[in-house]
Amino acid sequence: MISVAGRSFRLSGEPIDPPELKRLLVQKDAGGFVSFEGWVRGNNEGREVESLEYEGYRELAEKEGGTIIAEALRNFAIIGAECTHRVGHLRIGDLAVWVGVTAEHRQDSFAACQFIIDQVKLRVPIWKKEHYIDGNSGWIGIGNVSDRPVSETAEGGR
Amino acid sequence: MISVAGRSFRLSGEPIDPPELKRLLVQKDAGGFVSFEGWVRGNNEGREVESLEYEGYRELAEKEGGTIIAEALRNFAIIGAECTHRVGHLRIGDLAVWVGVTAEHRQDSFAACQFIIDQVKLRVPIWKKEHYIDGNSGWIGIGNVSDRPVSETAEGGR
Amino acid sequence: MSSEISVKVEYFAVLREQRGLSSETRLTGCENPRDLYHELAREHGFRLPLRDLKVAVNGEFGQFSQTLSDGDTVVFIPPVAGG
Amino acid sequence: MSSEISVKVEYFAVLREQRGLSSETRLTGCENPRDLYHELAREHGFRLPLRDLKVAVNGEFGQFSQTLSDGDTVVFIPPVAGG
Repeated sequence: MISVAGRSFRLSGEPIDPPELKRLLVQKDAGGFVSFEGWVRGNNEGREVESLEYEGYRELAEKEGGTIIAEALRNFAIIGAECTHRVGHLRIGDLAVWVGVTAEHRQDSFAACQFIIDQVKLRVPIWKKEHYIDGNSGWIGIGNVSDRPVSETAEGGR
Repeated sequence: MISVAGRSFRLSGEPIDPPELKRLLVQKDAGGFVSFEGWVRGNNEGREVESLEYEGYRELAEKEGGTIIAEALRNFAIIGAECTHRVGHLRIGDLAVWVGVTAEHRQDSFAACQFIIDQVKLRVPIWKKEHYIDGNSGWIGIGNVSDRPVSETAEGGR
Repeated sequence: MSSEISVKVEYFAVLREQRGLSSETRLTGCENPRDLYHELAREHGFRLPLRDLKVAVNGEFGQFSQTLSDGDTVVFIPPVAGG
Repeated sequence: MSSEISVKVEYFAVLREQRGLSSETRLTGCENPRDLYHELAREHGFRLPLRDLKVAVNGEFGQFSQTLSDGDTVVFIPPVAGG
């Protein structure tokens, strides 16, 4: 199991290099490799995005990310899995997150890859602030909370 | 829709170059990119494989592959899709097939990518001959038909 | 023999190896791909049963029962194994 | 005030911006993260409701009701948005 050797989940302040991450997963019994890449989109819910910031709570993010990878290795018939999430300032088209999974058979790689990205988005303490072309900016997932007092009821984060 | 411009399914006698194929899919509304890579494995059903040949019926393979990509674009909320299948002599670890799909949202890219590789394996006229370390070789998917007369019943191909 | 037609047959994979040729053009009295395959199978010892094959005529998937015309190209397609 | 403890609070994302600090060490009479958050929210005008937050104590996810000890590090985690 390749990913045991190093950390299988990382936050990176530098651009993510997919071929380099893929090399960590190469081994001769792997027949199916599935990867997911999340790219920064030029718009979000109708607002034109110019750039964004990802911020992470590194200590807990890498711990929780590692737990997710371990769960994937336990719950799916896969050989290896790696995930790197970018932090810092990103522009449209930049790679925000990369997940790669190898397995003997492709169904397992698809299922595990989807599990990992779903769980990472749900559980890993990483935050995104979008800067819009109109000059506004906002943290994603917290609704319009900056206008409401803490005592009011608000919809939960997604 | 990027893939309309060129052929979105190809057979290639040269090694497949994933970053180059990925570039065909880049565009600013794409937020989720999923790719599948099929690598040549060192063993198949317990037999140690040394190398293999892929042979394709190019005219029909590219037509049927193009039909599959068109079906994916019609049936899933995706932006673009590309697939290249290698033909010729391959060694362990070589890339046999690459599928890449972009969408606004990741669920659609996963579903469409899996659809494309499933259908390619099922429908596209490409054949694989494995060369084993013990010196034997065989075409995959045809059972042991070389020992049976045509009139006998045989199990269908997978 | 006035009903004979000339068809081009292309061979791939296990059939190419068993035939020892990638393609041939031949005169045949067969009216459809089914009869043509049985004729070729008898001649060359092909052992793949028809039900494991598909057929393409002139670069499109076709039917084993469709009528062949002079000048058609026929390909018998063994079980595929891409990916 | 003999029951006061010293805790380190680290701030991220919207809370870091609203607090204007990445971290601070403070003396507090609060016994658990729930009370501590309400204390900080009153002081600094945080508007995220508690139910939208998670809490980490000493680098592990924790409970809002758990008892804090002198020297603990507490992080209030706004809704995450990775990917």
